[in-house]
Amino acid sequence: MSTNTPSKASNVPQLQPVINDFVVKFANVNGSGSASANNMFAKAIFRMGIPVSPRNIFPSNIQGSPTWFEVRVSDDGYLGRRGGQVELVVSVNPQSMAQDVADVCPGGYFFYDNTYPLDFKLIRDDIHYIGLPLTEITNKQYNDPRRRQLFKNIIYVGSLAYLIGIEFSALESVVNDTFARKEKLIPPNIQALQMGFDAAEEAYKSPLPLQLKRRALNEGKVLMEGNAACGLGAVYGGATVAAWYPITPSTSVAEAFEQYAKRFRIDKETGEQKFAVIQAEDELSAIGMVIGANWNGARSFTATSGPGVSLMNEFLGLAYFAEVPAVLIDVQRVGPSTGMPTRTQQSDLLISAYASHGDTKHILLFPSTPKECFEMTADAFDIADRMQTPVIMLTDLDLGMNQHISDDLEWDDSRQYDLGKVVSTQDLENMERFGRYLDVDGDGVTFRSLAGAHEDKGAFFTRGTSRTEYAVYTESSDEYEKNMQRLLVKWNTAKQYIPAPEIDIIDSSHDIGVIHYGTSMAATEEAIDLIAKKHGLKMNSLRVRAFPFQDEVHEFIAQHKQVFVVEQNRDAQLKILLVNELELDSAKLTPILHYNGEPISALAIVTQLEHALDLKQAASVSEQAS
Amino acid sequence: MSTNTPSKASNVPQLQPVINDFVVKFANVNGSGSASANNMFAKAIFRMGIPVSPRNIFPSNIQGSPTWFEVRVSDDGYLGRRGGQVELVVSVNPQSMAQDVADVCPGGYFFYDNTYPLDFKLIRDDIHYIGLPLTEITNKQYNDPRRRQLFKNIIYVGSLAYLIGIEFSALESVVNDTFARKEKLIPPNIQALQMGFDAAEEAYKSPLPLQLKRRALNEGKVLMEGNAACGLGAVYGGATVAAWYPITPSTSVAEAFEQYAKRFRIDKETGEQKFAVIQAEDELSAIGMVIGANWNGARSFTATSGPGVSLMNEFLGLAYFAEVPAVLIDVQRVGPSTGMPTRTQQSDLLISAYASHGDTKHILLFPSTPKECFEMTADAFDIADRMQTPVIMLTDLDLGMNQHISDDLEWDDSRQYDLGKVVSTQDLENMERFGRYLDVDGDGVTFRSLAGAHEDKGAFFTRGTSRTEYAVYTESSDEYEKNMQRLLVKWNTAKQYIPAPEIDIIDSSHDIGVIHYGTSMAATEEAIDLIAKKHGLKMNSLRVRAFPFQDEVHEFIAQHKQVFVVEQNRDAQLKILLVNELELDSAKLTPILHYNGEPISALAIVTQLEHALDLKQAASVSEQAS
Amino acid sequence: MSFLKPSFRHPSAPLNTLGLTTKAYEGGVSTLCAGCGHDSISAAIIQAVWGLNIAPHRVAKISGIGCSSKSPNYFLNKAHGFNSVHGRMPSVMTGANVGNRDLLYLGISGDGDTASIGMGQFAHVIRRNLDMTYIVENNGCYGLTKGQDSATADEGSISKKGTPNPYEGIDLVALALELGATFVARSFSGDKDQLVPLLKAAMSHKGFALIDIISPCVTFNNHAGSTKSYDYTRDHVEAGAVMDFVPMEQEITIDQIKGSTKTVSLHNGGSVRLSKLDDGYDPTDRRNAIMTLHDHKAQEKLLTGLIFLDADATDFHNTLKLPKQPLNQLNKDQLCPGNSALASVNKGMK
Amino acid sequence: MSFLKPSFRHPSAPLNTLGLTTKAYEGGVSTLCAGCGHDSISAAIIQAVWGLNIAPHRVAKISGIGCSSKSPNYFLNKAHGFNSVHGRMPSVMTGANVGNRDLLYLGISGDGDTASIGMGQFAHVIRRNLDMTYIVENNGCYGLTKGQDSATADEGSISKKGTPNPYEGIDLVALALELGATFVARSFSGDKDQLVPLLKAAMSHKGFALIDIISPCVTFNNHAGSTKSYDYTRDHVEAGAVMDFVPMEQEITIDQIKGSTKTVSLHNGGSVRLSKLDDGYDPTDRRNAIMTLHDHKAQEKLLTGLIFLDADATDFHNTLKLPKQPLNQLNKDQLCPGNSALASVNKGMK
Ligand SMILES: Cc1ncc(C[n+]2csc(CCOP(=O)(O)OP(=O)(O)O)c2C)c(N)n1
Ligand SMILES: Cc1ncc(C[n+]2csc(CCOP(=O)(O)OP(=O)(O)O)c2C)c(N)n1
Ligand code: SF4
Ligand code: SF4
Ligand SMILES: [Mg+2]
Ligand SMILES: [Mg+2]
Repeated sequence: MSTNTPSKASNVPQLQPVINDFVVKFANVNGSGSASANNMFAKAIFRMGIPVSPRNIFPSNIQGSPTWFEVRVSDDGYLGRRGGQVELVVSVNPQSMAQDVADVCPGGYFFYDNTYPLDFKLIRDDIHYIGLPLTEITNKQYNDPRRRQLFKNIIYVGSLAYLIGIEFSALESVVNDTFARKEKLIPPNIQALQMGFDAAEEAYKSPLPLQLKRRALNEGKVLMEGNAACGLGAVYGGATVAAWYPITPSTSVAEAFEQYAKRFRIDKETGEQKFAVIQAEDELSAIGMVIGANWNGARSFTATSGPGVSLMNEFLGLAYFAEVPAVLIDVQRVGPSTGMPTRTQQSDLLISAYASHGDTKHILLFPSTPKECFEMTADAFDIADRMQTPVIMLTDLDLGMNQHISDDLEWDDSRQYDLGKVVSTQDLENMERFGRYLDVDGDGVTFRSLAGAHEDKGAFFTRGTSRTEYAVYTESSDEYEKNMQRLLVKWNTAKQYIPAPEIDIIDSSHDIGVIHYGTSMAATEEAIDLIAKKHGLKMNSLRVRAFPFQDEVHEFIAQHKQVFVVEQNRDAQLKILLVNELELDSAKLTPILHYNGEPISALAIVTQLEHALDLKQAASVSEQAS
Repeated sequence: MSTNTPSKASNVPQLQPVINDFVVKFANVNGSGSASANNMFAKAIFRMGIPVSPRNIFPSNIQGSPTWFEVRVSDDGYLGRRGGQVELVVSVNPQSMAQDVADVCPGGYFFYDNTYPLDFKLIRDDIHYIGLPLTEITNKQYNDPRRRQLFKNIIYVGSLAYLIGIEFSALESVVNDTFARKEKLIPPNIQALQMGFDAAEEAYKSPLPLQLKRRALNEGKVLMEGNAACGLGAVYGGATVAAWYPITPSTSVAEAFEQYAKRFRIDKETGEQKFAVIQAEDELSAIGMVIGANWNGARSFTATSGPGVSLMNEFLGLAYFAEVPAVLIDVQRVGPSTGMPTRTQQSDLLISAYASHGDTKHILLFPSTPKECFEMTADAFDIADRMQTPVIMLTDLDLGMNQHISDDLEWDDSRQYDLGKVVSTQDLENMERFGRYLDVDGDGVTFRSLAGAHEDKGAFFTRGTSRTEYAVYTESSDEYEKNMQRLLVKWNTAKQYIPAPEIDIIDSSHDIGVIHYGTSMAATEEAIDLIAKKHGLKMNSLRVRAFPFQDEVHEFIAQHKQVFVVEQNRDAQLKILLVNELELDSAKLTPILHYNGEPISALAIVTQLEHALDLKQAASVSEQAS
Repeated sequence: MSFLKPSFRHPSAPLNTLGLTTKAYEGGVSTLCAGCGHDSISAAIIQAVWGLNIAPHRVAKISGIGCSSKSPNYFLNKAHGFNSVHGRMPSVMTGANVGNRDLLYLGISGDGDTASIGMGQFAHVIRRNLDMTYIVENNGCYGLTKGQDSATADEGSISKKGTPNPYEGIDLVALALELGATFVARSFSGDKDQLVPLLKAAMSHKGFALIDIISPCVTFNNHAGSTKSYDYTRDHVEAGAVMDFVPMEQEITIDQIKGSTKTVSLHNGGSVRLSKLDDGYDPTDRRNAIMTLHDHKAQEKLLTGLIFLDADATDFHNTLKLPKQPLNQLNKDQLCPGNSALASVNKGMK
Repeated sequence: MSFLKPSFRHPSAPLNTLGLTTKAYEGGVSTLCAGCGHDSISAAIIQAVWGLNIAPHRVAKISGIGCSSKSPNYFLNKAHGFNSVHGRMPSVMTGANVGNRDLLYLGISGDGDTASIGMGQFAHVIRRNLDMTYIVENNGCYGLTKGQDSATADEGSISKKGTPNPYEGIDLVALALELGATFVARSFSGDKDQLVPLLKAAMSHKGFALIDIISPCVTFNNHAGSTKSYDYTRDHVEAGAVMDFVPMEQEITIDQIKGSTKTVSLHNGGSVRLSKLDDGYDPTDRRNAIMTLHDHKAQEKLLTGLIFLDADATDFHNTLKLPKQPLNQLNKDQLCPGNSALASVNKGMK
């Protein structure tokens, strides 16, 4: 193994042989075509039936900057980030080599292009170096510089197939599917894979102790990006108008909606499109269009990220008060506008929950998986129509733009769209007087009429407030107050229409509870397992799936002596919502926070829990895992 | 008294004679010139040395809709709204008569124009009617319809002078000052006053039991609108660039700044203006200009109301992260954008405190009086420069657009502007390397350099995040996190630069505390007095003057068994901030809320306190007061 | 005006083909100032919609914020309306319009609402050629916030405060022409004879129709020195191409009739008959329209009437290839691909 | 480009009057794609500022968000810069500029940043005639968000996805002319010979100067079928008035020199010498500029060069009557009226 490596130390530690439980990190240059090769790598592992979770960590530019692709495999099905150093780094970017070398765990492997010698500063004596002359191979094989660059990526995947045991047939099947429509690209790709495989086999007599073995753990599962699932969910949920403005990391939601709508919603004969996708001039316009369409009874949504939500505040307030449905998907990213737009965070909870000046509260949904992205997006339209208010789905870059293993998507064909309380022409005909803001049944939700419904009745001038229950203009303080109180009744009503929390009780003594949401789920669940394994401490957990919080959330917190709230922001934003809305003692909830822009890892959570619970600190989860 | 009234009942209750302690409410049509007559009324009372607080309740249109002017006089110096029915209604608007009749307390007076007979539906048998033929008088006296309308207002003021004892000389002095520059308007105004006086004297042999008596309680005081005080504060605070977009109720802040600046900042010789007032194309642009000017070291501010704050969210987030000073004055109004723009509320706390997506917190200031508007506006520039972050002053329509009695404004001429940590050319020259975001002294605030300061050093590219302490581009997660933590340190530092709370301890047992802020002050103080008088229950109070909250606030809450938080919004927004930021038990704080768009009254607070404290409910404070 | 309108109608009041008098097209009692130009525009809208024989409930009225934006309350009570947020009428309009193509869409805005905070949305709704009538009730000031200069105030026009406006006014007509608007007109609230047929034509145009209507603010911008007062406008107006709206549908081509008259069929019904100006002004030529506008401006004249018309451009519904059936009427079976389709989607992600 | 630039300079590299080589005007290493038009513009800016003998730290660079808006990082490292928010550069610029009139202000924006989200601020900064140079790095697409069509994309231009753009593109030059901009130019990132003098002239103009620069996005909009590719642009460019920037100050009037040449003095220094087009094109005539632009467009030609110039309009500093001394340098004594003045204020409110 060490023949070809620059490692001088003879006693480099050796990793224990391990199957389907390690992390591989690719260090690439963006815009160099590495993404498709890396995806091929992950997909092949998926097809081997092994739980795998790939994550892209990419810069905010288009070409030439460092980008990483971290792939975790885990027979135990842990799909969050593990944290800590990794077992294998595949280094294809000279810019970031120092950092990439440092990323390898003791005994781990640094795979690199040894066409040129490695800088001596990059030599550690506790890791293994695997050099292959990638540049030399591609220069020999290809003339065109672009092909050299592209196939270099495929070649290293081929080498990995040999080194860590990816089934070649799995790679082949991925190549076949990827290029199903450009068939002539298949043979050269297979050939490049083979070249990589052969080169590695020739250079290194035996594969690494990190090995992949076929499993059958991915039956009934797909590998999918959350954004695509959202787009598809909007198609299934009956959205007809998507209005959006490009912004990373939400752009692919609108794009997916358009693609799926083109696939499923174009009339074959007439070419008519039963949907409209409008690239608006900005986010203010996008949400305005959404409100306009929903006002007219056409289901409509927008997708954006934090800066867009900030800009949409005024309109969201209007929709809250005027009681117009709207669906907004916020794929969260880091902090400010000129910040780190390609990094992930869960930091838009406050701005979303209380968007707009004045007293407002908005329904939030927190999906954790692509399947939930699909389902909750579809549900969001029912909830928005039923409650006549904006519904904001908070996903994030990690969920939206990375591929995640998820259960197969399903749809109940008997399901009907819940359009909520809309009066028909006949209803109006039968009515003596229509009261747009009149609460006839005490749930705080009033009937609405749509434009054009009736020649004489039902028309009204939509405004924020300043109107009676019959939508007649008034500036009466009493009417204003009554209306505001009704909105609180409606807020309560919403609880029965939104997704319930997911509760996992494994400790009947109810000492410690952990609350989490969204993309913190996988890492939190793993952390809970690890704490149980390491310290024998069992913790119950609750995954919040929506805001306002239902009684179950309140009960869970009440039941436990101490409750941790895991989230990916600095200011403990979910905790703030919990304390406010459930009127809790702030001290009851201990924040576990992670907000550096990388997806949260199990290690980060374990470390903080151990500290907070005063448990003997583990040396490193990574050690234990490998 | 009843000779001329339509009242049929002979046993109309009689009010006890009362001096300087009652409420007069004028019901007018807006655009009819009543405002200046009503102001004349209030100002004359002010000049009689009597504590007076006038409040306009006006509609969101320009002409022809109902508008009210409520004037409270109180020897005890209670300057908030009292609440309940009023002793005297002056009815000059047929549209709102039914409501206005209902507004009179039993035994009270309804003053109206009896040129035409009163609708019998408006006759109550428990109040007194005072009719004067205002229309007849004006029709006889004036030919021009506009003059008829305008002088009708002056005439009823004259009548009131007789009925409730306004010193005629006080009225004359107000007229003289009002028309100092249009002298020929003085005699006809005096004449109209006299006509009203005479007509009332003739019709009613004796004045009402509600009487005004000269006092000397307004020494060292002015009668002033909060918005004017803000504008003046900005001139004193050294603001040079005001960028704004018209919006009720904040428009007069920018207008006052411009007027005062024109008075004090134009170079007599050159005509050069040492200030810039820019009417921007919208609020996004206004705040952008403010940030641009402050980035360049020119003190700059904007004034707006809720809708504007909503629109400014993205920019406020940028300023927070990029650490650019900015001053924003939010004159709060009710709820949504098409809502009740001419009504008051304190409902922009949440949107202001956490403005922008991402993890952000903003410094807030809460003035309660015009004097504080003046001082805090001036202070805001020091704080913003010192902390390099936006400072948002939250005033409201009640404070901003109504005249309030306030202590004389003062300025310490030895005071210097605190420009905060700005490196000079010489500093840069002496420095090896300038670190824009390097915390050299641990307070979280870093030195900034201004454009053009040095030919070689100090220049940097301002961005939200993605940079090292030396402002070099990086997407490092560690750098990001470190920066975010420093911002928290800075947040803490801010506490020592912002106004301290005002604490009033009258109960050493510390059972009950009341927290209030802004325009809830006067009514809260009165309510505390009333509860003490009626129930013998003493309560301590704390007036919050800024966010983040200082230790004193925490201590005050900790010291008390139960704490009420009085505010003018539905969702208990200050309470939310208190619970979150001080990590309290939500149950410790009981909200006392008022949010119907009218300024909060002592009665509203007393009623809720009595209910919450389970005190025997008083029949009505108004009864007691009158 | 806050006076009640008499509810009595003469029994012989004329009926349109739907059997309705104009009464069926009225709105609530106006709360605008007596004499406000906006009220005249409301009256003209009532006339136009009535005259087009469109049932009032088939109209949607959408506005931003301002005195002008309140005015939809004062016409077509039987139509749904939306008083949205300041400057954003075009986006709400676009969503509503795409969501249900079967209504007649009237967008009501002010010069503040459009030319300052709403400038971006104005430009982009034009670019999409949305099938709507965009009415700017242009008084050169912010009425509702008490009379500040707006961006359409002319340079040198004296404000209520007495100061001359230092900035060149934005000419929304010129801008719309430059941005590719397909129907561009200007009128004056005081000229009902011109305004009503223009409104009818605009409403019959399939695509974006702008009518910039000078509509004096009697309270804040009707004094001497203002270039948006009744007097000034009357003195400086110059009608461009004389235009008739011809209600019946005619062929969709452009015919030259008798040399000086031209008829343009409008795709939503009716047609426009133009009597050209002596100097050969032809409102179907964009370049020419822009030039004529500039020439009038240079002479301090306000060109009114139909300034440009392109009846054949693709409107937004067609650009989007929308079905004839409005999107808001499509049901689950038409929209939801169902579980079987999901199976194929799942398969693609294995 | 992520390659390090050689730090070695030839010792005889030319010096400007400040004794600086262009090296003193450089920025950080570009992270834009190799071949991106924006990098050429950065190079031209370096040349221009150096050539004008302006010390780099006397410049302020302000931008919005986009690849273009990142580019200020890649020139004039010694100047302060501000990468603000998307579409709002003009407002930040306005505040900065009013706050300190003593710097040279370069606003860098993209077509997305300006023509969509930034349309309103673009229009209004023009209206104010702010003394700045506004550079649009126009590639017809949203580079940083991966290539969506922008509002300047021409109708029919094929996107990276392969679909033709259905909307007419917004011509920022035409719009700026209509909005009253006082210096309007267009150029091409690939034509340094034209661009550098244009930049110098723009920076020397006292007032608002727009340069709309076609700057191809090699990654998303440089393919066949795109009308913003290098090839297409090269094939369709047509230079308008030939222009020289003449550095020394000359008299402030417009002189006709030898019939076909005209010199316009710029108030911030230097002057522009124009060789007029054969057909009498005169970039000091706004109406003519608009027409010429329309005519070129009709022929699918891209008119470049200095398109319009009005050197004498009042700039924003003068409109505001600002003092010569920058506002940010006024001290307390100049700004604060002091306690005695307050006494009189108090008196007025008794
Ligand atoms: C976001 C926002 N900013 C400011 C306002 C305040 N505002 C209300 S109406 C108006 C101007 C209206 O002017 P215009 O559109 O010309 O209408 P007009 O009243 O003149 O008819 C403004 C600035 C607002 N409602 N919302
Ligand atoms: C409010 C907001 N919306 C959207 C974005 C995402 N965004 C970043 S750059 C960009 C477009 C840039 O296009 P352009 O200005 O043409 O610059 P280019 O990259 O083409 O040079 C967008 C939409 C953002 N940063 N902020
Ligand atoms: S203020 Fe002006 S625009 Fe508003 S209603 Fe009155 S006259 Fe009309
Ligand atoms: S994506 Fe396009 S605009 Fe952006 S750097 Fe690359 S080539 Fe330039
Ligand atoms: Mg207006
Ligand atoms: Mg671009």
